[in-house]
Amino acid sequence: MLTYMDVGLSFKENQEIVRLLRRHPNQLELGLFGALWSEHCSYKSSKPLLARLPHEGRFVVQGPGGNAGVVQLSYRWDLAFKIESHNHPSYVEPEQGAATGVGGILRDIVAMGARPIALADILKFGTDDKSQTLRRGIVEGIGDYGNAIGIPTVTGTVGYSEVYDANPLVNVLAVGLRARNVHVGADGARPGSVLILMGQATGRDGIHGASLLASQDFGEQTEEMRPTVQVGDPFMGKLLMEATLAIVGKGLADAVQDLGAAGLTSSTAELAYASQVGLIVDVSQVMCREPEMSAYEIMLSETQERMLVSIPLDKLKETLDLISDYELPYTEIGRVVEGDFLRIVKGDVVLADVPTGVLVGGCPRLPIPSDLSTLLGEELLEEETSIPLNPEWGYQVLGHPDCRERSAIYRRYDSTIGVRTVWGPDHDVAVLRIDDTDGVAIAVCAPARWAAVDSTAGGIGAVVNALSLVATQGAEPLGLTDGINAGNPDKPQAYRRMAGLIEGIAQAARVLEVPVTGGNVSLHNETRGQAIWPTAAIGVVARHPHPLSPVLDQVARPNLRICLLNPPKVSRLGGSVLQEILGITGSYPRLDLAGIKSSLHVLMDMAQKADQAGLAAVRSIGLGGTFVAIARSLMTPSRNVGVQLNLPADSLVFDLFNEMAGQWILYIEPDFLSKWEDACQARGVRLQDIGITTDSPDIVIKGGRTVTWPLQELWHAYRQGGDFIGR
Amino acid sequence: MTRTYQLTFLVGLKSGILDPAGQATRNVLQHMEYAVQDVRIGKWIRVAIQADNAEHALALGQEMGQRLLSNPVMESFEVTVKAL
Amino acid sequence: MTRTYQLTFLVGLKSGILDPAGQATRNVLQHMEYAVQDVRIGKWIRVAIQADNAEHALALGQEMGQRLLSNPVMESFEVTVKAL
Amino acid sequence: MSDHTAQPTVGIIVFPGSNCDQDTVLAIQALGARAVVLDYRLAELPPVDFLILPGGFSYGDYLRSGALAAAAPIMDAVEKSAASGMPVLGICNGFQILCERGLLPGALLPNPSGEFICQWQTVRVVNAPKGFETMADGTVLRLPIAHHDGSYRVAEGQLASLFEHGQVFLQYSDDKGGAHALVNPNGSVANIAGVSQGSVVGLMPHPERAMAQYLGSDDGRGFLAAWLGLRGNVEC
Ligand SMILES: Nc1ncnc2c1ncn2[C@@H]1O[C@H](COP(=O)(O)OP(=O)(O)O)[C@@H](O)[C@H]1O
Ligand SMILES: [Mg+2]
Repeated sequence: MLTYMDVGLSFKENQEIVRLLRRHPNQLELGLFGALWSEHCSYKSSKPLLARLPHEGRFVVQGPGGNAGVVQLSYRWDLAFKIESHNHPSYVEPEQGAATGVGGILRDIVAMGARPIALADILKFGTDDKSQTLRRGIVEGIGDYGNAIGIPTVTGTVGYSEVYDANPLVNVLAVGLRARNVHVGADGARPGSVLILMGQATGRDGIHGASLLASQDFGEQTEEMRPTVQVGDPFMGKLLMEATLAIVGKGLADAVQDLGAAGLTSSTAELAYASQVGLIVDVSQVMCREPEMSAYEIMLSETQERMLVSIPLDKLKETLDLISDYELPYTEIGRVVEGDFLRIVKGDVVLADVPTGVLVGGCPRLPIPSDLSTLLGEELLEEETSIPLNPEWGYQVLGHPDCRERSAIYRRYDSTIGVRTVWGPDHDVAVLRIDDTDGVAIAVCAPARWAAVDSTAGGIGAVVNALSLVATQGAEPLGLTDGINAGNPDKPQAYRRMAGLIEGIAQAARVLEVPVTGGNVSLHNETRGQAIWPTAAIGVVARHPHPLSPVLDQVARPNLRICLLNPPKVSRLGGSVLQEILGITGSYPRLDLAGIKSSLHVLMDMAQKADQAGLAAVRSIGLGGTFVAIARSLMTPSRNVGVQLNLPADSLVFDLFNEMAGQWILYIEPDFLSKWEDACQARGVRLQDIGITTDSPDIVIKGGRTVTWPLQELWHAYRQGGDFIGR
Repeated sequence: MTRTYQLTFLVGLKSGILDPAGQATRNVLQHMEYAVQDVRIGKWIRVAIQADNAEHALALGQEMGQRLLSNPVMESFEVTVKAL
Repeated sequence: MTRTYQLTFLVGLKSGILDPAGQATRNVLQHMEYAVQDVRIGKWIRVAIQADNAEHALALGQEMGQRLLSNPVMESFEVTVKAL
Repeated sequence: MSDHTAQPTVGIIVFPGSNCDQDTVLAIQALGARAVVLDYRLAELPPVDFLILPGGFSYGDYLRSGALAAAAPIMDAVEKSAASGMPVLGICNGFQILCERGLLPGALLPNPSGEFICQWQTVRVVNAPKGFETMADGTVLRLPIAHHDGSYRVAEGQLASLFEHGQVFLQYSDDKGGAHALVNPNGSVANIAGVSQGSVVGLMPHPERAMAQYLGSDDGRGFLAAWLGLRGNVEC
């Protein structure tokens, strides 16, 4: 006999199930509840917190709740996009875990009827030996899937800290394109329709916590009967993607739902719940890869590359012909009826029958502690007030694992397939051409160190950082997606940090008026009591006004003015790479969102018509601060232009290495300086003229004494790490 | 004194784990009208190694198989030894 | 009447052709301090097929090996048969 | 060329798992030619003037890249057309398929790093094959590569004969056309990036992705225009 504990439910939750059902669930039903009331499927800890995120906006077509958010790009196109995590599977089996993460988010996009056009990967690795192996496998896996299915990986971010040793993070963003007149999701299934399950035959893959049941069903436990690793098959994924998009394109399906976590259980239950219909699913009709799979295994299997479509009877033949044409395996596994239940049968025998309102909607949510707002108060750690500059820090910061050049990773991803990539992973922001006039800017970030002490400050910083990146292109942000990664929410500290992170994201998104249209929460990233830093992966999609000519991020000419747009009134080093190098732990500053909002307006206006604003190049300031932003803007192939900066000696270290997001380095044609001054003044935004580009290949600072960093040395640090220089 | 042995590893996916390459190859063989029911694909690795004797070589083989040559999460392996 | 046979193919690069995967594996094994001299890597393919008898199965195997399962420019293969 | 000399028709073969087919269709259309997508199950070809086997991961690259597609029904027809002199171009996976089918010499093995490589690459025209008459030997092209199995190898003793017979089409080179080990991305023998045999041509780089300066290069436009005999479009 299975008990509620075997499927991961608490005593209280079990009581609630009995109360709502007005009976005890049978074994299979208990399994269904175990899956759908898990943290992963029900968001029981985070949903009340996520409610704080703004969802509304002018361009929102579909907010949270579907397989992915959808925003309007143009009068012809919508964009579907979302971040998904695959952290734990990637730790267990890096290659397949990461590969199936990519496959999973792509199916979410496809299930919205959108054709994926871009991927971005957000990775956090530990620093021990095992982490090196994990990194190799994870990068390999992401490439294996994305390259083979033929979706370009156009941007991403990588960070390192020992807090990720046993919990690496693998979050993947996918973006898809959908014609404006297409509308499909999980919520349109109508009584009378037939449920088709297509794609891979179902095996015993990734049946979480199901080993007990499996062994019960089989009497004896053998190696083969234990849950097995999910293997990604991008080839089947490609066929499935094309078939699904063809079905949607021809208007054959009334509902589409991919199979992800908890497999058929969550896809059928969620489809029924969203469409407000009943479903009868016959497990004997599900194609199985192995003999004698139990109903429980069939319902809980996480075999990849499967899709559920609901097809009205009069469209059935055309649909089946189409699926066959792709040589995709499929079966009819059930039908849609009036009602509000999920009924699982095997031929004539009813195995489970539960109201979807209870199964999907009934999971008790963890209430937000009433004193949460006081708990989220600013956690300030003391900072040094004056530090003399050590020039070595320039190399160390630029060569820090979080700032270093990434081509060894992104070279392994196809970034040019699809012929949309105007700017790929060698830039901070990806620029994609949609057609001759429409374009998209995509940026991701996950500045984890910023949230290490004060997670609210980190959440704010992450959103500001993402929006600052697309603002360099004068691109109008359409929506945000967030991946929340945190520790065990049952522990007060981990919960508070997660809550703070979400609160920070919510605050920034509200003030800056960009909606969050979807995302993901991954909790329990904790091993032996060591939790990761609460880590927000933020993705933004923005409408690019002139995708064929991005605003440059590198300078190749001397005699340009260099200005800081919106430098902070008081620079603080909290949470910076430099602090880590110096062995200091500080809290990231809470940013002035109102000031940032005005600056974003100024930059957006000017960058939309960069020629008329004399804007030769621009970079958003983030990890590594102004120093890294400037150094990277000089890393042209010829590296023959340098800069000379005049900065006050007493605040030099703060000015160069603070990482306060929402400031930019601008390279302006001298004649246009006054135009910028006027634009900034009109909005009360600070513009600080700090120097000029030169034809000498180095960074020179005149502030008190003169400090010089030759570009060639900086390049080595950037390529090979900060400890390389002179050693 | 040591001598050279040849270890042959057969590494394959554990049963129950999806083998997409085998599946695709099976489909093509069927299209070519071979009466094929099932195809599984794995790799062999042949290692020439110095060891004291055959047992010693085999013990090293077991160790290498676990530590490097197979992925214990998904694969199993067999190793055989032959004197060269 | 036909029955099921299992064909096992061992496919490998022809000798003389550089095997970078084998070399890389050898280097890692040497770093791990195994007294390894040489490593070659190839694949095995196991096919379940219907045939009249073992000779027939083997003949089919030879054919499949040449037509699909190996690349004659770079690879050679052996096939063995076993009744299932 | 069939009836209408002005607008050639290019057949683009789609195998299960091909993923550069649409990019190739767009490139061909951008050059003013007609693109028809051909299903791998066809036994006969419709009337076309040119054939392209596009890039991608046909059959997931399982077993060996290109091997499973080389056994597809349409390949009999491709073989026949090639024998009668129809221009056939294999790009990346298409190149692998043509080698596997024996329509081109050699084979493409996994990159020695064991890793996929995506980057911009310069290649030099060594010996412009039949059909590429407008493309001068020595021309340097900037094209992207994106492959896992691009290490070109030939059977023992075959290399000299390839050069002798003018079958070496492209070599990975520096931007001045120098072909040396430093600019060999994948361990291909003699830096070979493309070969020809009769009217059949294969290359690893992707000309269809280099159709405009804003994508990084428009050398692919010149390349494809040359192959289609559209002189007006050639600027390389
Ligand atoms: N951090 C988050 N921010 C915003 N929306 C979220 C977040 N996490 C989950 N959601 C939304 O909640 C809904 C349910 O998510 P989920 O069931 O996990 O989808 P999936 O299983 O496809 O990941 C989705 O629409 C998702 O976008
Ligand atoms: Mg989903």
